[in-house]
Amino acid sequence: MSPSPWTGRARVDDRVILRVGAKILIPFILIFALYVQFHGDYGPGGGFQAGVIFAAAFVLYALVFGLGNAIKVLPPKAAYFCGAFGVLLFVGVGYASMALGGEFLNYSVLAHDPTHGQHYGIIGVELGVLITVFGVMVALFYAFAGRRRLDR
Amino acid sequence: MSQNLPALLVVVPLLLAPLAALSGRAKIAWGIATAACWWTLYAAISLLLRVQESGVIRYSLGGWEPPYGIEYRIDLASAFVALIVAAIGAVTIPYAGTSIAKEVSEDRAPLFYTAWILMLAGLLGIAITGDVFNVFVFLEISSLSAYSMIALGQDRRALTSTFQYLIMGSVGATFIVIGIGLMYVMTGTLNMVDLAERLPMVESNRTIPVAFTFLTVGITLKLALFPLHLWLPNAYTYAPSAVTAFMASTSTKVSVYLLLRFFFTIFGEVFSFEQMRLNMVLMPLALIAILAISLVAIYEVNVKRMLAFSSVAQIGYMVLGISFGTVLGVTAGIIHLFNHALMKGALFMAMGCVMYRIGSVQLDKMAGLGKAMPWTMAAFVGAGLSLIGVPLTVGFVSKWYLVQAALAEGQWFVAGVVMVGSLMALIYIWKVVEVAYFQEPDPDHEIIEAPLSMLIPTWVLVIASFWFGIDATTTATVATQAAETLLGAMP
Amino acid sequence: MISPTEVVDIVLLILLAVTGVAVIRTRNLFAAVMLAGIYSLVSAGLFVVMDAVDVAFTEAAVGAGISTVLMLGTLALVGYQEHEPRHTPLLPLFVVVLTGGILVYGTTDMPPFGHPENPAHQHVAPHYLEESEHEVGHIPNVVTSVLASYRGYDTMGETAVVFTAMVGVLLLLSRGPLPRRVHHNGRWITVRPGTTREELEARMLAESGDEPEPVDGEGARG
Amino acid sequence: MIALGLFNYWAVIVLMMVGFYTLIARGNLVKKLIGLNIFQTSVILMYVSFGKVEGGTAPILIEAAEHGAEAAEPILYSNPIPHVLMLTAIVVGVATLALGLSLVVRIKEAFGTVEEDEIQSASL
Amino acid sequence: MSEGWIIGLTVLLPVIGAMAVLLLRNAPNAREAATLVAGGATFWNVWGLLRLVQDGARPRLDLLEVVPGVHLAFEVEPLGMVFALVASFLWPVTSLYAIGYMRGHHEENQTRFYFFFAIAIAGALGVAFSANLFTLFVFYEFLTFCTFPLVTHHQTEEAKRSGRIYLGILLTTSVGLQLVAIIGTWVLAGTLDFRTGGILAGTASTGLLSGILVLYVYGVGKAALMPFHRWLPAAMVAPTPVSALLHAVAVVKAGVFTVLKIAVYVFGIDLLQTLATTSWLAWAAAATIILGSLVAFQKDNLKARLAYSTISQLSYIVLGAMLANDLGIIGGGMHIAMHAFGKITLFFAAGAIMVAAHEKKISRMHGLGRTMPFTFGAFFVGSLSIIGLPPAGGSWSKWFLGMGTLEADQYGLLAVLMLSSLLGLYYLIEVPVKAFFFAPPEDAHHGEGIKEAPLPSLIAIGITATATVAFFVWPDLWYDLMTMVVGGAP
Repeated sequence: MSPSPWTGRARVDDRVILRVGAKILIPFILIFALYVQFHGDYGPGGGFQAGVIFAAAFVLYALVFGLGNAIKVLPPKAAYFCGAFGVLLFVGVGYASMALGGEFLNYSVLAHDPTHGQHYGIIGVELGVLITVFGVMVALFYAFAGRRRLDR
Repeated sequence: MSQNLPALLVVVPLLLAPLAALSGRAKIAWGIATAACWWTLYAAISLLLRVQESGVIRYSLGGWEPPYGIEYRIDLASAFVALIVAAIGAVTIPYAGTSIAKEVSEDRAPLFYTAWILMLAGLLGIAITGDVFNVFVFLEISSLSAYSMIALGQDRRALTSTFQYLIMGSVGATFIVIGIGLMYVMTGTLNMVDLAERLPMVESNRTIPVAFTFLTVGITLKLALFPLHLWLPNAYTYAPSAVTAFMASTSTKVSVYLLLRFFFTIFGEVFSFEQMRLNMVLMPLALIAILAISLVAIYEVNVKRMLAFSSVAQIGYMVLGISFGTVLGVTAGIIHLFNHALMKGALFMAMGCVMYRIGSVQLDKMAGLGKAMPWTMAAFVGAGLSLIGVPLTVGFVSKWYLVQAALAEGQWFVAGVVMVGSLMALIYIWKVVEVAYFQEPDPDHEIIEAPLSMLIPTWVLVIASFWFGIDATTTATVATQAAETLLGAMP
Repeated sequence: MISPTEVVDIVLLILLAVTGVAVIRTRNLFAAVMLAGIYSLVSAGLFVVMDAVDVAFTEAAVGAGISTVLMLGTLALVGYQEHEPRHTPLLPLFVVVLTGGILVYGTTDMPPFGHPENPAHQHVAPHYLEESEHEVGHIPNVVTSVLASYRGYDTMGETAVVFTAMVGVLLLLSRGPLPRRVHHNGRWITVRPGTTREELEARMLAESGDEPEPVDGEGARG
Repeated sequence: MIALGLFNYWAVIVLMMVGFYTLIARGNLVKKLIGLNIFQTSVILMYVSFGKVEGGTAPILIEAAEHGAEAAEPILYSNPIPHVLMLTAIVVGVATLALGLSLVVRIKEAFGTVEEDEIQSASL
Repeated sequence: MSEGWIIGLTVLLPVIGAMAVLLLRNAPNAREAATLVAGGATFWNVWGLLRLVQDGARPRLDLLEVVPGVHLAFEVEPLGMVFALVASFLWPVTSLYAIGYMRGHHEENQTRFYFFFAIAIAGALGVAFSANLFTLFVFYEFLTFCTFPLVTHHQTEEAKRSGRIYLGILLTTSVGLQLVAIIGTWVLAGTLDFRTGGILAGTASTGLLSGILVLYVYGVGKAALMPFHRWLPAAMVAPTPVSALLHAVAVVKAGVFTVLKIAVYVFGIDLLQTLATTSWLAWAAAATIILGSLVAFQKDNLKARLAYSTISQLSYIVLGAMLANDLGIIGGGMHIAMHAFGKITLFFAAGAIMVAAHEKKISRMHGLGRTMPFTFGAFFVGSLSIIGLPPAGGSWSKWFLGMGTLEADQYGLLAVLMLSSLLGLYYLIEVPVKAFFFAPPEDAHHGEGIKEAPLPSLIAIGITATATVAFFVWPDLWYDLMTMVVGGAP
């Protein structure tokens, strides 16, 4: 097998197909991720799966176009920020419900109608999960990919 | 605010952790961590007081009534353990500010403090939760953050010991998950109180003893009871000083608390001790731990490692107390939980001061430190006396209760072993004292006393270890009440 | 009478066993990683058979996806071959057999597999299935409502665990402070703080080629 | 699947032990982690089997309208709780794995090997 | 000021003195003055308390509750008074002696010396006044630890080794045996207070109680009952004043005092008589008496000889306690005082010889008596007291001990007492005799420049020697106190 595929060093000819394929594929992956996120209420899926798929899209991009370009699209710092921000969002929802007089993470108080409140709350936390998981997964990938081989 | 205190105890750190991660500056991150630690201390104290006056606090997270939702359930035992964790955190964090600045590179410090806060949150979460699966989740938070902090030790062996810890820890966690699953499949619930009510109906079933076994093994892996202690000495030896001090006096303690929780609250002492004959297993292991591991400690020349082994032996004392299955014994276990946190924290912090100045804790490097670093070594001796169990130190109070529990059961032999253990402690502490006070320092390099920011926290713990040894009525009362609530029927 | 789902179930289980054994036997770590990925995929299939669609989905995405990528990333750094084991694995074997034996003993009078009357399906679960409609609102996927609302606190903890993992990995693998994007000669490039102009020029040259070279340690800090 | 009786559990236990064995018997750190991965996946398998309900369907409520015809008898759903727990467990698993792998990388850099016995001899 | 607080002050005064010593470390004269003043004040206080006790009062001070039910408390009763009087009177005297000795001997770290010296006295007084076993144990251990720096004063390799033996034996016995016995007592009796008639009677089978008694007697390592006596000779590496006060008076007497106290107030004489191990322990003490004397017999190093003589003399007191009758107790209690004054005189003399003539070995002291008549005269008086011959106080305590053996019809033990006195007669009297009447060894450069020890030391020696004789004429103080202990009218 070819050494460390994500440094994007391989011959040019097989690369063309790869790139074109990826260029077509990635948008669909992203859309699918969003679908998974927001259809989570009705079918299988949710923030976590969506986050992973989102991350997968970037991983694919990095594999095909090289880490350097991937980092231009999404700087490591941004991924890192997402990782932290998602947690903040999730916990924030909890604080919001406390501020509105409920227990921690009691979404029912978020709106007049408890079920609506629940809905907002769930959307909020799922979003938090999505952002964190996405950010973390990309960050992990960068961390591993960015470490250079010692035996070079 | 005040009715949400149980949740806030844990979620304030969880809110501050990401902030610390984003702060990007060591100083700011440290400030945030300090805020987190001191907040939890305040919260823990007020919770303990509230429990003492008005009994068990129950708080349903998300507003869902148990068993449908997850609840926080704080009785005296949990409040007490939470207080120990918070207090140690609050004392060690100022210390960390100085020692970490030296041992961890500037750019990693923010992440380090994030991990610190997460560990704090995880431990507190375990201490007060009333849902068994939630225990697992927070166990993982604390474990993962612990791994990442230990791995930052300067010696490269920190990495391998962390890996060892990670493997054994994960196995332990997985065993716990299996145990939880088996309990769930028999009862259909995850809430501790609910489990306590439903388990008796199915105790005759073979699945429950197996669940019990897996939970016990998993937890003893986490609390490093002999012979599952192999990860601990290395981890404590190579971790950064502040981390060792923090971990040594909190994480194993929380695991001991888990043991108590599962044995007495969930399964009930009747099942644990009469049906499962737990004492048949725990007592021998505890005794071996006390004798064998103390012996190992005597021959150790790296003082941090020596103290780590001594920790394993001390865990033996706690488990021994629990293994009696009596109120007196459990009281001894709980009170030693607290006392050992104080003295071992102080000892490790003193060693951290030595590390800070001479960059090593090898015995031969410490010649003449009694003159060069008088306050540090005085702290070491003070806490050491406590470890030996000299009267009017916390160590003595522990021994007092432990031996009392043994003699009340007519176990004179066990009492003897406890005493032998403390005499062995005398030997390995005195080894250090003799090197520090009876050997001349090598004149070519000048050693000066550790900075105040490290000495003061150390001395806070030393003084505490005398204070609670001179007036142990408070701790003893709380421990006794906690033991009674644990052994008494669950409300 | 064996139903088709049972056949699938058995086949998949056997497949898993084979994969697992193969993982043990192979000395080529790359193969092992791939097998592990396959293992995850197959178990994902098994989850579907057992109606755990969400779990299946996640397992596929994580076990077969992210984990594999991470492991390959590691292999690229640590090499692909495993040594012959030196010591005879008697003790491990004993431990494993013992553990397995205890577990089997535990299962012997477990409630029958998949029986609707099992205690596990009686106490809390029905409440979720029946009440979530009114309590949480119109969220047909009960897993979601339990995950996000009833046991939302666990999920928060889970998020925290992921975050912790990131913190840990960055603590271990990051080299120096986070890199910055700078605008230079009309191009945005990523540099580590403290990079001098000369180094910058050097990199510009390096990257001016048709193929952008990944820069030393660049992106190491996610 | 009731005919399967306990076979399912036992198969799962066997798988667990395969992973557990790889974890404790192998000296190669990566292999250990792979073992841990398999171990945890099998535990998830066990939980999911706990949640299985014979003749049930995935715990996704079906609109009364959609399945109007057989509205007479209630629909059996599988138990959602194990699924929820295992979603969490999977995440925890991958988190642990990532941390472990990063440790392996650092160990390789520090000791030049990821074989346990060689590390032992190196650190002496 | 309430009586209770007088006790508190009494125990505190030495500590205050220690602090003063620390503050005045740069002004030797002021420093020593502080020690003397503190000593005097302490003794004055004890004397005041003595009056109260003689009137039958039992002043009590309850400090705090350490663990529920267990208090740190003081109570002054006659037996404790005996010990307190001895310790507090001899402290200033020894300090006076030490001034001459330490300066004459050019010792280092004198401040540390005086500091821990004072602290140790506080420990001894704490032991004397303790109202329950817990308090007793606390100060017992306190005494062990705060004398460690004194034993290892020179910080040499030898000092380190001796220090190990010292701590090792004392802690092994106290923690390994005594503490177990104490906690056992707590579990059985539910209290640790010292009560006349004891607290253990009827709480458990005599078999168990006999076991506990053994744990106690051997657990009090400071009583140096063989085989736990090695620490005492080891402690002789310390400067002579330390050996004198601590290892002839405070520490060892704390040990035997503890044994007496436990015998009288924890077990009670009546219970002791019923226990199987009592007479057995009495014989163990007798064995120690003989063996100690025999070893002392062979020692040429004067301090070592005195150390072993101490070991054998201590067992007299243990024996007295184990006779389990009033006369035995009285004799033991009186011997605490008599032996203290006698033995400290001997140690003072030994130290004086070391300072003046730099001689440790008896064989090299021949003829020294001519140049140091006063010192050796004092030595002679002290020896008489130890042996138990008139006109020295020792004869009284020996007398009562002898009567005790008779009342217990243990004629064998009486024979032991006689025999050891004969041995003592030889190995103690030998020293002054040779010093006065034998010719000095050739290489010995006596004569030139050797004179008596420094004046302060001489004064101290004079005081103790005189006291030794005085107690032969007026033993009433001790006798009355001890009769109160065994319940007789004052």
